[in-house]
Amino acid sequence: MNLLCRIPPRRYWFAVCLGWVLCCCGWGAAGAQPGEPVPGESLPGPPGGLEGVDHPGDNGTAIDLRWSLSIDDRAEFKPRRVKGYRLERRALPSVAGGSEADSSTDETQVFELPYGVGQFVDRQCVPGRSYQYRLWAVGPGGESAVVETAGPVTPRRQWFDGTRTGFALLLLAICGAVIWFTERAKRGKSLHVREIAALRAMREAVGRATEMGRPCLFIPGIEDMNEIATVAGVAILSHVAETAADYQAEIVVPTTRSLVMTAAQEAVWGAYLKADRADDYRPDRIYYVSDEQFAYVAHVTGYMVREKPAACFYTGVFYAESLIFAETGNSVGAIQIAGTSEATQLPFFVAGCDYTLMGEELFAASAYLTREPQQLGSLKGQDAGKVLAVVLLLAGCLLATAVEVWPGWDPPVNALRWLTGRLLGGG
Amino acid sequence: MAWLQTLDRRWIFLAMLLAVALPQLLQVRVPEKPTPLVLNVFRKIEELPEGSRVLISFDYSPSSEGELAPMAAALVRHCCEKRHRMVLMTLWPDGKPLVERAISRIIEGEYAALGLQAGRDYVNLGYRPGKEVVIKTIATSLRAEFPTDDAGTPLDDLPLTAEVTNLQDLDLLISISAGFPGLKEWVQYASSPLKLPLAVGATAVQAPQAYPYIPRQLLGILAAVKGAAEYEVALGERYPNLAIPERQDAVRRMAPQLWAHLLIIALIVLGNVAALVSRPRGGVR
Amino acid sequence: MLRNTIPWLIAACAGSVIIAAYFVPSAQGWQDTIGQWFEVLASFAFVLGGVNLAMQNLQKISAREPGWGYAAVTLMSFLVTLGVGLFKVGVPADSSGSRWGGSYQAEGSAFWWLYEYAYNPTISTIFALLAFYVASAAFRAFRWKNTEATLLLATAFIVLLGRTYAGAVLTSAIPEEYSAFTFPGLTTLIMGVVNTAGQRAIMIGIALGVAATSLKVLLGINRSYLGSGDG
Amino acid sequence: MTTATSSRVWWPICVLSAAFLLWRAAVPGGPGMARVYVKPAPAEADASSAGWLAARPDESGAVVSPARTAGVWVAALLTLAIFSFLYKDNPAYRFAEAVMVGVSAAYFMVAGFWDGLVPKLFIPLSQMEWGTVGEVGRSLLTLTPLVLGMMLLWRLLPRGGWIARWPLAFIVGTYAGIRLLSFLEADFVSQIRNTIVPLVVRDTDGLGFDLWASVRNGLMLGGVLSCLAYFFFSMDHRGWYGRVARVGVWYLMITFGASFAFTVMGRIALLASRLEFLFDDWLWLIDPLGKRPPPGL
Repeated sequence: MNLLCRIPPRRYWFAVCLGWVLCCCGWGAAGAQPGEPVPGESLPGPPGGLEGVDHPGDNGTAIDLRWSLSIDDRAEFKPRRVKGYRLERRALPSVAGGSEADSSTDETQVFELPYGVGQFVDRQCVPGRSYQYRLWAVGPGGESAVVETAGPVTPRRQWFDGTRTGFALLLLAICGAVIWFTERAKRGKSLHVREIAALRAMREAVGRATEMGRPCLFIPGIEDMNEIATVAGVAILSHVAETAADYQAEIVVPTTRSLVMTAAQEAVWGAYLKADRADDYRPDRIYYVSDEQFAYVAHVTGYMVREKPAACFYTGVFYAESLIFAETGNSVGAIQIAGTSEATQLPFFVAGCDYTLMGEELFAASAYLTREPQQLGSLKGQDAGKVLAVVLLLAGCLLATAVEVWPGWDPPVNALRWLTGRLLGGG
Repeated sequence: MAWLQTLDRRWIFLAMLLAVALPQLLQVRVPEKPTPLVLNVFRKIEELPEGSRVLISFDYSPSSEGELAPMAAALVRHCCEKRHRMVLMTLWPDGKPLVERAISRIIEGEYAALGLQAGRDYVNLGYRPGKEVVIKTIATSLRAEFPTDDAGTPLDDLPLTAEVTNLQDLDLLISISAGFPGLKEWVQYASSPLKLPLAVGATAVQAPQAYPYIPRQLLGILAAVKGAAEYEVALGERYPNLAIPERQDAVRRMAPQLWAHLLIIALIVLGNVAALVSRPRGGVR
Repeated sequence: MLRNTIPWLIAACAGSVIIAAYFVPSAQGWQDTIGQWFEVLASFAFVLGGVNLAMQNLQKISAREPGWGYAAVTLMSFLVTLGVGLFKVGVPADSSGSRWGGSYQAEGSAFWWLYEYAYNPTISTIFALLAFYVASAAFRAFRWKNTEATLLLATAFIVLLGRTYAGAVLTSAIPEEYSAFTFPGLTTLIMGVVNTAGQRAIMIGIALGVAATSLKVLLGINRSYLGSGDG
Repeated sequence: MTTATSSRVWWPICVLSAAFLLWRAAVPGGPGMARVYVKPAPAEADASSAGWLAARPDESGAVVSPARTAGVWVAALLTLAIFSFLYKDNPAYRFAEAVMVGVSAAYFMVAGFWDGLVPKLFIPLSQMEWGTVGEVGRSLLTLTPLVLGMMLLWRLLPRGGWIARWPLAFIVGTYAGIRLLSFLEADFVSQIRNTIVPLVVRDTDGLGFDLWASVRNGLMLGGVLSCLAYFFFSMDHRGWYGRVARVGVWYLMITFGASFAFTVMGRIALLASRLEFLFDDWLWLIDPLGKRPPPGL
């Protein structure tokens, strides 16, 4: 269809009609119908060197094709002498024992490609089947001679996606670091981590609520359990609930997803059990409001103004409601502690709340709160990831600088290409 | 100055109401000039050959309509002017009526004279639940998520989509995004792995998050009403028929913006004056 | 065992399989299948949530708790919306003469009316309240206290001005070659350099946090969502 | 303000507003505000579209739609009820809040049913076949979400609610895998790749060095590194390390200030569009989009 796009508007209708006629005639069978030559125009030169190879690291459904452009396919020629290319694919009869899929595919198929393009990935192949390709240029003067692939091309199924090797290495390094530090911590190696003020304040906030005889409000974000920030928020909830159970403070958790409600009920129940106060647990304090963000916000702000909670905790994923919560909570005089993985909402929490866990700190919080060695081990793993990031950044920037300063010198160019293209380029 | 310290915030609310309402009632207009990030998007659409396939995803809900509808309208108008063929969809469940409204108001309303036809010049794919998974799926197979368009016609029966296998067959992706799933997911699962040109319209909140993706994964951003207003001005310069107030919704909306911004700046200054004069110990936080 | 260990094993196996599948070309579609399942499960979750909402409000009404009248309003609007939506009340008939073929939110239907005139205006109005809260937060929080607060204040000030025509007018006397020092120029610099650097560091940090938390889920260190109480 | 003075101020305001609304809406020959006009859908339109379409008042065949006019009133009054929360919590707001929660929860249930369960579960279930091994496998896959969903709904029964932990664990586990990959790939790897920039940049002519671009790149790299230093958990923020982390905090504060200010614009736009609804569609005080013929015609 790209070809039609380039036809001047007044010929558009004609082109559409022609397209329909071609479709109806089943224009695939014998290749495309020859274009109507415009008098006085010469035929475009043919494209050159059509090569087809199996697309690497895939499920065997794609073939990479490459060719050199027709000599008439140049931007200087106005009007264009080449309007596009047509690529014809012919599926060869499969060797004995072909699967059912073979017979269902079209024998030949034609792809319309725009001018100035020298490569194409045919993603509609059947694994293990052989294909023959033919290519020619199309211009106002007609169609060029045809070039063919040297032999049949067969797409193969691979078991490992080679383009993702670099990413696999990084994944192994980061996950390996987390697991290694966790294991080391299990064996009793003591680990030091810095202070985070917001986490110290959590206990105090619950204490204050108890003294004032007012509830603690916990908002586990507004996203579902498929967000890891919500999982981290629920982990924090279980600690806050334990403290609350300990102090016999009331904790209220309105949720915007019923899966989160389920998880929060489980977490709070577990916390009350652990604090040995199972009798005080009230499941109706952890309830579903509505999946709609702002209906939920309307309910929560209304609740805040009426019940005046003494401590508000916001952890998880937040969007626009962050500021509504923070301002309303502030107006009722609550201590507010927030943590979110949404970079866009951090400013509002920083401006509106007493303490804010910024980004990564949210995910570190449950480790700090439990002080369990395994959890602290995972923090060390996160730090190892940051060291890796710093090393990659410094190495990359130094290489990029070297490339810029000594443009003709090959080693840094190759190293940079490996770093950004292979190690950081996958996926 | 003591009154500033104890100022009831409802006075601030009242001032804000007036700052926004008065310019609207008096219908004030302020001038505007397109900035490079907006021009990048404008030029891309302008330079695409006529009839290119452009995907526009309305990834927002009515709650952000005030901010995003003008830029959606401007982009759709530009595509109509250039006779680009539009594939419209949404990743938000309540975005479906917004797509339908854009079609009935702009494609079939303002541009009724062009006789643009559903299925040939534009396709409404509607909404599919699945959030970012939808993007990932259509990156490899459009039909796996959208076997039919919103009206239930198989994609193979529509001239526009008959030859579209996946996102790679499109010439430009546009996401008008108010959050998740939105621009970040389009970058993560479409423009970044497939190396496809992606332009985004974003709410003001989303926009700062988009800057890190420029220029490799994003070609430009229309940020909030200001971005839309700049786009409308750019459109108006190129197509004088669009330089009329009815087609410059965002430009009109910039007047309340200006006054409200000035109010907030004044409030910041006042807040600091109050703090300096009375020299409180501790502070607010 | 059934309540705690098996759920963890389910989580661990499912997660590990998904990670491994990412590197096997023929299994790369599994993530999409999971996504589809999640959609279905989320639809079931709406039912769970809806029933929970109805139960809470019924309880409030029957116990005559303070504000039970509002609970009745919630329950009524919930049941009415659910009824007209599920039964497609007022949906124009399609070519076969039945309303079941039409979209549940077709223009003119009762559900469409509720969406257009009750759902949509209320949620956008709640959203619009933010304009007021932004103003009061600006007044309250942007104070000249220490270096950090001052940087926050100064940046907000510059960007606010830079995002309007006022900023362009105020610094229009600055010659073209120093355009980086106009308000719009400074805004672009802040957004393009400092904001980008900050955002990137936050994103890298969050990615590591997500990775570590995910691993804790898969390794069974974090089982709080299953109620085992151990963080 | 005491309740007595408050009601003394508010009653006259309410009465005056009501009189104003009555004049604008109901008095014959008045502006006739808030009316919504519709016209029959053209005959050639396909039958699946609505029977009535929105129309301009001066179009031929346009009639007032009572349902849509009532809708505009409902929407306007709900809008005002919510704005009233800014003054203080009051019955009107509580009513609007109750309506919102009820309608929206049901909206999501209905959307989940027609857009989620029907196409993604019921239709595949109705197409299940059990002939060959492949078909049995596919059918089992189709049944899986049904089983998971049923386990989740088990929670509504009085006993055995813990079974809902299984589907919950399945979702948390699979998404732990999915997010681990996607965040590391899209945020960790690609943000590092995007930050790899030369610290010395050549001029476009390739002869000298572009000082400004070099400084920008240096500031950017320095910012990312110092912010990462701030997030580092293993070291206390003391000595030289504390100073680096402090620079990181400065970067973060500037980032937050910029994000905050950027956001202001969007928030005001939202307010403006709500007020526009009140002024334009309801009160008919302004008509920026030319939806109605000018008054007096």
